[in-house]
Amino acid sequence: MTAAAAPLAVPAGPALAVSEAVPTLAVEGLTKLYGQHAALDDVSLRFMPGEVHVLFGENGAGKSTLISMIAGANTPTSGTILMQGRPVEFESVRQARAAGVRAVFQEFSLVPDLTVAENITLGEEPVAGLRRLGLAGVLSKSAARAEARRLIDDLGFDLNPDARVCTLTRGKQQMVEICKAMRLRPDLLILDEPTASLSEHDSQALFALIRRLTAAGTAIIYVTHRMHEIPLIGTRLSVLRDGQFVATVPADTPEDRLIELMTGRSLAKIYPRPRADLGEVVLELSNVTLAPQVGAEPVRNASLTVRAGEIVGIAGLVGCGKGNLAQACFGLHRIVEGEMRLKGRPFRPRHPADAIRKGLWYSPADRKHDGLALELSAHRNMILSGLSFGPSRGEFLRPRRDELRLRDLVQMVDFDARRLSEPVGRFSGGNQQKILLGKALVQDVEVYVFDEPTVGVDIGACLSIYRCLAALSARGAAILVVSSNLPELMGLTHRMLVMSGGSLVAEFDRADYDEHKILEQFF
Amino acid sequence: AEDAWYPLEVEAIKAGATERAPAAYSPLSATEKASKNWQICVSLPHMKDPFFLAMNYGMVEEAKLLGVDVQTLDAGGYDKLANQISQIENCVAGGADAVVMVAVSQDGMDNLLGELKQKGIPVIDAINGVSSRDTAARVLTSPYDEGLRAGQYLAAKHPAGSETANVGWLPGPAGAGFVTAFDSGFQKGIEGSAIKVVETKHGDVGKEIQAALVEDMLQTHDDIDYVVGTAVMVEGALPLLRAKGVQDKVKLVSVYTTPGVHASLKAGQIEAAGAAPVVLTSRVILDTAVRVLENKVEFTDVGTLGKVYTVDTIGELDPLAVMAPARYAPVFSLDQ
Amino acid sequence: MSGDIGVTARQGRMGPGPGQWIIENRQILALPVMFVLVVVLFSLASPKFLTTDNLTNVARQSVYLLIVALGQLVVMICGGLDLSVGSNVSLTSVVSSIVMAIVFAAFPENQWYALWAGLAVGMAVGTAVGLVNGLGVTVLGINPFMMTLGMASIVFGITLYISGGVPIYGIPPLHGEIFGFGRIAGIPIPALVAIFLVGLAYFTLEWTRFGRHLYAAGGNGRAAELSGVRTVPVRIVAYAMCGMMAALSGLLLTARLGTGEANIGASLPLESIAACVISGVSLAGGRGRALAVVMGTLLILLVQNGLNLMQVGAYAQSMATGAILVFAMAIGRR
Amino acid sequence: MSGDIGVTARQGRMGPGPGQWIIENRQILALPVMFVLVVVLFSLASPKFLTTDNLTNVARQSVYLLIVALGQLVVMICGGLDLSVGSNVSLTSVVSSIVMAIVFAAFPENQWYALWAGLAVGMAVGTAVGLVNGLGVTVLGINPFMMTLGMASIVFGITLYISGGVPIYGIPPLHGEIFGFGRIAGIPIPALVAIFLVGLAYFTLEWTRFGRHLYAAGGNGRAAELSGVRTVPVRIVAYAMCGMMAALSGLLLTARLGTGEANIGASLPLESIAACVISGVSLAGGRGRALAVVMGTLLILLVQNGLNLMQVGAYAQSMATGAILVFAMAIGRR
Ligand SMILES: Nc1ncnc2c1ncn2[C@@H]1O[C@H](COP(=O)(O)OP(=O)(O)OP(=O)(O)O)[C@@H](O)[C@H]1O
Ligand SMILES: Nc1ncnc2c1ncn2[C@@H]1O[C@H](COP(=O)(O)OP(=O)(O)OP(=O)(O)O)[C@@H](O)[C@H]1O
Ligand SMILES: [Mg+2]
Ligand SMILES: [Mg+2]
Repeated sequence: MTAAAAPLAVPAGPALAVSEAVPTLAVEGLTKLYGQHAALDDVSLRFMPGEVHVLFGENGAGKSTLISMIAGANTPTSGTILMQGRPVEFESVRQARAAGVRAVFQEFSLVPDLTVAENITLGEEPVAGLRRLGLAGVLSKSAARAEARRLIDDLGFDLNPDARVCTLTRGKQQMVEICKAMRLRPDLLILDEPTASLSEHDSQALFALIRRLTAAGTAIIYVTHRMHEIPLIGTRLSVLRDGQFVATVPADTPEDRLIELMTGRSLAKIYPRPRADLGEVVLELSNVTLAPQVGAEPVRNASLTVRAGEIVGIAGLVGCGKGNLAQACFGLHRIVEGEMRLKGRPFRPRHPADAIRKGLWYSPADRKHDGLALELSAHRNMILSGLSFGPSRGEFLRPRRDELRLRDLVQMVDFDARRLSEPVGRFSGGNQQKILLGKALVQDVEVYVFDEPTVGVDIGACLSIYRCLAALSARGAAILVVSSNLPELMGLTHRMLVMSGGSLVAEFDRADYDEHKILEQFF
Repeated sequence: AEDAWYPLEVEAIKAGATERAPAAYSPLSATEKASKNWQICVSLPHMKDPFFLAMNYGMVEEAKLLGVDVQTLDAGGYDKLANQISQIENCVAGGADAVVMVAVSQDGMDNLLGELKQKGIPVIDAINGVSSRDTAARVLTSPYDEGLRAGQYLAAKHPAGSETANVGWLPGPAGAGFVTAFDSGFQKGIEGSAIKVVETKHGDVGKEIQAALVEDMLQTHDDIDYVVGTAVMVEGALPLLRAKGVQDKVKLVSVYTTPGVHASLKAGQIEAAGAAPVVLTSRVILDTAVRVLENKVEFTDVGTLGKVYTVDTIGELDPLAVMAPARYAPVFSLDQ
Repeated sequence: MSGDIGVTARQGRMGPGPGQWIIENRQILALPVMFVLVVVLFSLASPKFLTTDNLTNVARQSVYLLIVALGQLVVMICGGLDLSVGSNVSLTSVVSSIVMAIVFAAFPENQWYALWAGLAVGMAVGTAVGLVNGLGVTVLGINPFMMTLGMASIVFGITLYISGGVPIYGIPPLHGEIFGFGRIAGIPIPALVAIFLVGLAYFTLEWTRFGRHLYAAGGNGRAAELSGVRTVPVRIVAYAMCGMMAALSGLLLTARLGTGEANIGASLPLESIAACVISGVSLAGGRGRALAVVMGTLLILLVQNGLNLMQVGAYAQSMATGAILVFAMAIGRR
Repeated sequence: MSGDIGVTARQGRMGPGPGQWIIENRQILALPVMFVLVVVLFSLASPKFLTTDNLTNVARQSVYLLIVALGQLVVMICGGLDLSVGSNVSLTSVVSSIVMAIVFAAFPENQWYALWAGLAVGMAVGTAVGLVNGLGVTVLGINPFMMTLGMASIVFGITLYISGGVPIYGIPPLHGEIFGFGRIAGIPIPALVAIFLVGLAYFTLEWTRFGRHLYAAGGNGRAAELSGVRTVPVRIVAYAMCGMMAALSGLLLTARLGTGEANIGASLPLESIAACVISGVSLAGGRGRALAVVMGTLLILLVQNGLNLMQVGAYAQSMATGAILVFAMAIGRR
């Protein structure tokens, strides 16, 4: 990311004092209507060169909508966008890029069948020889690969440029998406929840890069739901609520104040205190070894136990295999050695249906690919497994009865029951996540395995999800949580296991949780 | 029906002559076998209806008598010109001595025939007739004639001056070679008569499709006297007319004959049906092929004589001259 | 197709509220609109069009396509398609009539024996074909397009092999009298059968667990699996149902034509898929409604019928049909 | 289809290293295997099979399908499909030969005038049809299946209307002499044209930005848009290219037949899609390789040719072809 690589000459050097400069980009009275519903309502903001401007707000507050319009992926209903003080209209992402605006999109912009390198260079492929041939230009694949390499190393990610993107986990795909946006140094860089499925370690690498960019005068819009990140990199922070602008405050504003601004009410302590008394062991893995997996460390003799009412966490880097271990409990990966026991009985599900019937539920990390049918309504998505296993099981449907039951259930995850009939594809990331979680509640099982339960969920929603987990454990359910979000695990769990290189390397009890001690175990 | 289908009276051009003249045709099989076991390829537009089944029957029977091998190729339909050409090429590559071709297209074959002539592979132009002159001999009962006969039959019943009779005309799928031939023949046939074609409807030769067309046609015109067209149409329309109770008012005429048409004609359920001696023609075709191979050609151009039959005359028709016997299973490659 | 959905997604998804609803359901709304348009247009063009007589004709003619289209719908919802319905129809027609003919010859005194035998065997055969498709697509993991295309060719071969391309005669007249031309309270029996099947399809898709699993399997197979839905059996059953529908259509056609035919139904595969797609069924799966398909089918046949009544020539007709279908899609685009 | 992909995704990604590669590319590997199988089998069954004579035949016969299949490939990669290629071929054939006939009549002394005029107009017409498809699919947002099916019907109507269903004569013999039967260094010119086009397609898809954008648009249209790819023009061009390919095939076919024919190519749409799918092209878009399609096409034609040489009867042939295709898919399933 040297100035040489930059297409637009922006004065490099120390970050300028925010106040006196012309905003790199400003929006005035920006509004986006979806039918009657205003996703964004008359918002005016200024993004200064060299600042990291955090956008903060609940799921569905309108952050992504705002961003998508700045990045040219979406056209405003009304309002203007000013670039270096001049009004601009971006019909397409292409135009926005040309004007020096690049973005990491929350819904990734990756093509599954293309390789990492091909995705990173997509839209601006390096060509051998004449560039002005335009689309007829001849690709230079070596240049593309080299470029990808450079970016990956620059960010210190562990990615193979030739891997097809569809074989990567969400976490790794996130990295690709980031590399893509970092390709050329823009005037304005938008990061919509870039760390949603990154682990601490990788987030740090990203932050380092962000600092380099700001130092060179790039303005950055940063969306996150991870509050502890905000003081780390934020300069200023603007809060949105229901599509409306609430306030702009310094990034080091105390958390509870931020939460108050975001939700309009002050929230009690984030993490519910885990219950003290624990039942007997319900889920038990002894020396489990999995059939090898692409891009993942092969999981080797992993042993763990989860007791009734206990919440156990698995932490680790992206791609360390923690997710695969979770999936294995659900019968998604072949177990070549070792055994699992559920409620004392040997347990080796051949199909998710087995697992659920025997009392174990797995909630996948990738809601779009593994979790939800985006075309179908929230109702239909949630009730699906319930039709075979839950109290609403039965050959014939009783939608009214189910509707009522779902209305109760979505209370547990703070989802607006009126939206149950809308297709999931239209929900904001967080609301989709809530539906995904809701699926776990429609049938009653004793063991829950959650893979990245709070990917891209606002703090308010996190809270309700945490409460929901606590409620389950209070009910005596055994819960295994796989997460790349360490603070979350520390706040939530009774015990934590650290996975590294495919094997469980350490175990911590809540008593002696210590961020640094745990992080050490990651490598 | 082995005995005495010959001498068959035909319209033919003697070898060397130029004039078509009535003649009596007798096959080699009457006196001798083929001098050697020739390989003969027969390329048909398709093998999906009784007409071509009858052809297969006729040729295979004759081939058995002569002791030659016959491979029958099915192009897959009248819209598969390219495929027919490929098949013929393949068959020649497979070592055929002669080719019998019922062409899907009148002109599409010219280049192929040119090639085959160079290769010295004689081609018998069968049934439909092609424009090219590169064929060794031709034996036709052309769709044109069949349409013509049907037209003439109606024209004779309703000559000019008598009150006009309304006809619905369904020759088959739009654009297919034989359909165009049917049509031009039929139009010629009814020229200057009291026959008025109130509507012409094209459609694929599937019974259900033809039936629907007839139904819609009756819906449009309530003054139709005849519905004329393919045997498929007639077979499809018959139960329909009965159900509507108009089988006496609206009379059916088939351009050619299938077992179904034959049966219903016998039962007097339809007005009339043209019939060409398809089986005998096919015998003649194969015989001619062998004659060409053995330089014993008698006629270079044979046209067998068809006739339109009615309830009263149908008795005269020997089914085995027109159709394959019931439950005859086609023989695609005859080795002997 | 996913690609296209991708691009149009942005236009496709717009805000909630009533306007929202209208836009979302354009595809479904487009049909009634087209309907009215077509009907008005044709009834102006030809006085014969709006006669009960003609409309019953259309109703009866549409039965066969409609039934097949319903089967196609089921398969398409779970993300597949079936190109073998056409040959399946002819196979059932031929096989069932052979059976009927034989049994009828054996027990001429009671036609019902022949009827039942024929119907039973016909259904069995058709369903079997569907089953094979299902197994090929799921167990062997063969792409539905190739699997069913291959089956089409295989089945058609068998049909011709059995029949030699000649119609099968000698099926009991009762068959035609009842299932071909019979009426109850003035309504043609085939139409009644179709109505019953529509009801059945509607109920199965909207009100049973199987229906939900079908949509889930088509909408996001992986997610369905992870929700404990065994998508494999679901798909297999879907194809079997499609085969059965084709068989039914074949049997009704046989009754109507009075003979077993190898050369019917050639156009059914594409037509049935068209009838579904025009009704908003997605080739990517997960979307589609039974009642919409009824409309789509009727639309197609009304157009053909209307053009026939208007005495439009074959050439112009081919153009008109195409144009109208495209137009219908254009106003109902998503 | 998406559904199935969803479920099989997991199988799709197992085992590391080379084994992994093999499994991932089974579809591509399956073809050569089938190839060898087929060739060996047929050359044992019929001594005539491996003769240069026969193989040149196959080569020449496959040209027309191959070219169309390449066009189909381009459209399928961007997530569409084109059912109008068949009628497009007929239209080009008819129109070009009419033009040639007229010009030839005007300037009998120099056949080249006629040739050029015919070729130019033919290409223009074919491409125009493709363009209309493209616009319909993108700008009007019509589902590709319906759009191209409708176009097929429209175009066929036009073709019949122009030609009246009768062949068009009077095209300059030179056309046939060069593009029908001409040879350079013993290789039939049509084959040379095909080889050139294969090379072109390969280069375009693998080595140009357009190609890359094509795959992106098909793989995930939304993502492509978000990456600054203008998917609309890309798709439009794709359909136009497909139309142009169809036109070329139509022109070569005309040269071979010596007349303009309305009744060629009816089976091309399904056959070309089959040739693609069997070569691992996904109906959902985003996947497919030019060279694989060449193999797929040759496989299909070798099978037909071989069965002919083995003197397999038409009925059995239909079964065999279907079975072999299904088998080929089964061993190369993904
Ligand atoms: N395509 C769409 N059609 C209809 N409504 C939409 C669409 N996209 C977003 N919305 C609505 O607009 C509102 C804002 O969505 P947006 O994605 O901007 O929220 P967000 O702040 O990004 O939430 P999250 O933090 O979960 O990403 C939400 O209520 C969402 O349901
Ligand atoms: N459903 C799946 N099918 C096939 N392979 C998978 C699947 N899920 C994960 N993998 C493989 O396992 C590797 C590691 O995935 P896993 O989920 O265990 O990592 P992780 O530590 O959970 O990363 P993340 O935090 O992103 O989930 C991935 O790179 C992917 O190649
Ligand atoms: Mg968002
Ligand atoms: Mg994971």
